[in-house]
Amino acid sequence: MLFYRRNFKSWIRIAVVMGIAGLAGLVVEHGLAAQDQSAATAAPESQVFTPAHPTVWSAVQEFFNYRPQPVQPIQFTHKVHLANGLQCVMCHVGVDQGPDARIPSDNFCMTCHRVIATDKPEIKKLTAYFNRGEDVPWQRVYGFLPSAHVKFNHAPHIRAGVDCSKCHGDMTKQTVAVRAVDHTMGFCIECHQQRNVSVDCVTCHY
Amino acid sequence: MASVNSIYGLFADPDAADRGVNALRHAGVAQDQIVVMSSEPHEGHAFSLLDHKTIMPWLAALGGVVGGACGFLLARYTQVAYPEPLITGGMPLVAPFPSAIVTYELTMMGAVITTVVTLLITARLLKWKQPLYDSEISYGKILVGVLGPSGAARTDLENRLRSAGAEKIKTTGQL
Amino acid sequence: MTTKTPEQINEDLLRPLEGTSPRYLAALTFFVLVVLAGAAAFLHQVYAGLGVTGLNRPVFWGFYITDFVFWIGLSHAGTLISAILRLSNATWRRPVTRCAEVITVFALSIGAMFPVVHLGRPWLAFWLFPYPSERGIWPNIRSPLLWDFFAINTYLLGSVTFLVLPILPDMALVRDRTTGWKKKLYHVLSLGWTGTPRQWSRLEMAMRIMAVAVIPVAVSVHSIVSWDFAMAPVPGWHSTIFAPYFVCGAIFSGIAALIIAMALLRKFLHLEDYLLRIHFENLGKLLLVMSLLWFYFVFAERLTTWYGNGSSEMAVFWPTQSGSYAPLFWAMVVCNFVIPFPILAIKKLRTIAGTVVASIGVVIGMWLERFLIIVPSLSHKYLPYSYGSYRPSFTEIIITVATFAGLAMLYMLFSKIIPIISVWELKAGEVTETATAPALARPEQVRAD
Amino acid sequence: MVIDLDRCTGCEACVVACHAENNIATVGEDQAARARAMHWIRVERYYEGEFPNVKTKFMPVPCQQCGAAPCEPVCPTFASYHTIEGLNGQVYNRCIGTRYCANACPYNTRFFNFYNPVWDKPLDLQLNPDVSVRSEGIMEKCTFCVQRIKAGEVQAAAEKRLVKDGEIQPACVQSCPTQAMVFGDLSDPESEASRLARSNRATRLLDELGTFPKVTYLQRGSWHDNENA
Repeated sequence: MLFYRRNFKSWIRIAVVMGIAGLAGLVVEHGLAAQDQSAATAAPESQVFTPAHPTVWSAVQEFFNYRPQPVQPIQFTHKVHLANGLQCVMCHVGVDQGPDARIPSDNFCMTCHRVIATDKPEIKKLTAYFNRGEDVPWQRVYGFLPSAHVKFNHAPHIRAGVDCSKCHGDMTKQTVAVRAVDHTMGFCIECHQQRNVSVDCVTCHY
Repeated sequence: MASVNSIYGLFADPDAADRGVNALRHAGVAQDQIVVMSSEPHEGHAFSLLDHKTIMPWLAALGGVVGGACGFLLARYTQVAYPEPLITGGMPLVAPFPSAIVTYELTMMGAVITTVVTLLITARLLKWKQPLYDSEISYGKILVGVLGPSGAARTDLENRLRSAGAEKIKTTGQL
Repeated sequence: MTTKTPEQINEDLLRPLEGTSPRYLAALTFFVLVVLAGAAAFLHQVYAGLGVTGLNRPVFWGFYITDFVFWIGLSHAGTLISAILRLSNATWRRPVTRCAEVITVFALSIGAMFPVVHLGRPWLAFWLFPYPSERGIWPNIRSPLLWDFFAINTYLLGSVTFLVLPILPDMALVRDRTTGWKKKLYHVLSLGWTGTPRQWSRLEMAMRIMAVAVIPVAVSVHSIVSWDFAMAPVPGWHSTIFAPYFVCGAIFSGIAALIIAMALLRKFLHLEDYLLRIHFENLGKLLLVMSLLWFYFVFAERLTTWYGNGSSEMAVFWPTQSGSYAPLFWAMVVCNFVIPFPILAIKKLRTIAGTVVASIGVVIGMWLERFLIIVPSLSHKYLPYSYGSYRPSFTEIIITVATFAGLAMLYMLFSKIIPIISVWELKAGEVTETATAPALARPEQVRAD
Repeated sequence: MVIDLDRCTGCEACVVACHAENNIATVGEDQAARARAMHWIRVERYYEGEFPNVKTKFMPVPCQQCGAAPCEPVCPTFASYHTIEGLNGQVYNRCIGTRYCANACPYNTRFFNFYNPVWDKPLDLQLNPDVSVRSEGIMEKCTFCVQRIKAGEVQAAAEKRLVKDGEIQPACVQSCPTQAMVFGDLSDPESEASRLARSNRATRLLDELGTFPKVTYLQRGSWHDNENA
């Protein structure tokens, strides 16, 4: 009754409504599936380590050598510390011993800053980190990209008497460290040649 | 087009075109004023030999020598450019056979490039605004004409072209 | 042919440029879609990694390098054959040369793509260019891949000019016969060609130089492709016969491709009055010679390997003769010799249809030949502990298929833009009478009047 | 390097040590079944004789670090080259993945990253920071633990002395329980490795190809032995 007595126009109307409903259903289902999928892919992604780029965009950025300057959690002033007579190696204690120059823990900072300049807002941030028992999440400034496959060792450079500013710029003028010197391969090779050090590829790339 | 004065005849027959060129010569028109155009090379006809001489093969050979020299220098330089010798497979730094191959390929590339450049320059190509042209050439006609004739010689030239067998006589510019 | 007037020739040969049929559009769409599928497959490969191919250790080269050698080989159809015919002044060449040269340019471009397609990190392919950088490291001239780079670029440049130079007069022809935006386009494309005797003689001279230059380049290109293999100490590769063997195979597959292309053009562009049986017959004879030569090379190569009986060589030899690769090997012999030889040797069978059948066999056979040179050798390298095998993946197959569609697509587009048979050369060939006109009066003689 | 085949028991400790030291990815079952497994050193197993009198022979095969290596000149970008010290260097960042070197290598000791390697967390924490992690499309191979060689040289330079024989050991040599492997400087005639390489039990793998491999295998019953007897 309801079905076979309808005329052509109303059949079309039914078809249109059902079509729209179907499409809407598809959209909703697709959204749900996408959510499912993102949940499914996001979870294992956090559980594996891979040198692959997280996104195509990041790969493109790296290809064109685009690296934004990092934003540090605390506006640490190298300028002030150096002006107050500190030396690089006082904090970066590993620099003449191994590959990594090392950044001191907030524990080390607090040896002075329990008493010095405690009212400054940046020091308050530091104290907050310290009180929570957390390390300050410093962002990497230099460092070679993983795709450069460079293994840099600080110690031999310090032993050879290379000035820190050669690679890091004049720290007496910087607050947080910025990428003041472009660490291209040409930069490394030039200095190695001047100092008559090996420029064999596997000296750095392995 | 209209800015250039010219008189030209359109010929259907290449032999008649030959006669037309001769007629213009006899009228005292200088060599570089005579213009011939055709949609085929018409090899074997006398007018096809106009401006025949060229040093293109010698230029191509020279280009080849220059290309080869560049090739060898490139092969040599790129192998010794890095401050420390990049030895591979126990080969000498400037390995003879590979350098010879690169030298050879760049010799050929030099010759090809020189030939093309010579062609473009000496055949006066890449000039899209030609002073004189008639699209009837593409329908099989041969154009024989005079660039920049004096107004006084107009009827004489027209008659000479017509008697040589021109099917049509056209003029451009103010005559 | 002699009954055609120049005007009829113009009409016939310029007709394909004037309009498109629905059938043409449908075919073009189909080929474009296949090419897009290939492009998508390549992007997928770049995104996911080369693991989507069937390559493995020790078979690090598979379909892509097979395609590379095959397409570079196919490119010897045009420029080489056309140059030889030009230099030997074979009059029957006139309708054949351009459609042959087009195959060269397109097949070479497609072939040159494959070394990039097969790279693990194709976005760094620009390191093959010798350009100065602050690293101070240049490409390694000692690598056969660099020889490839130089040879293919030289050959590509040479064959593009070889194709383009004789097109200029035809561009002028089209320019004069069209109107509107097309006239402007062809006006630019003709580079201002007017057809003065000066231009004609320079063009003639340039073509002669190019023909002389391009033949040794073509030979060197395929020799160098063969040296990609012969330089490596891999059993079955490290052979002195490879360079001539590859050049012969390249010309062989090139002629076959040319015959197929000509047959298709003849049918679809209605060029029955221009591409005659004699063209197919003459090319068929060339194909026959190359088939015999190919068989001779294969025999010589197999004989020396078998007689030498080196253990590592025989480990490659037997799988191809009677082992897992034997079906492919014998299919290759059938396609390259058993089918084409009788067809081409018996005059009655050397028809248009006959040569096309033989050519299809040769194209398939030569593809198999390239595959059989690469894969069995790599899968049986010296230490039996690392023997392997190879099975192509869907990605590799789709990219291979897409390149064939790519050639068809480029060819179809080209034939819509440029007359596929050289109009002026054909017309020039029509003129058979020798000049009887009086020689030009010398300028000094005129002055004496 | 010298490898005494008579001492090798085929325990594959060297393979495991190499994986751990050099951040070599395990590709998983599927990929391994497709012959894409990566082992910079592998223990080849050969059987002699008819059942039941079967003898098993083991042969650890790392990169042979050939003196005239076929893999080096074929690389178009100098990713594969000869170092000043005589190693076959493989510069990962320079590799564009033509895989030509792997084809040219008669020993099949070069490995290609068909996919990006993956480590389940927290296994990535055991990655060696002194060795870079290779990504997709890069060829890799045994380096004779060049990171250890470099570290040894840096240490010796800091102490203002020369590197002592036996001071530097690659992971495979260090881990070999039967001490079948000896690593040393072949250009120093006094080193233990040089001494063993001159032994009349010495053979080299596929010596007839003229690659001048720097790995020497010691074994009894070689034709050298018969000649001298």
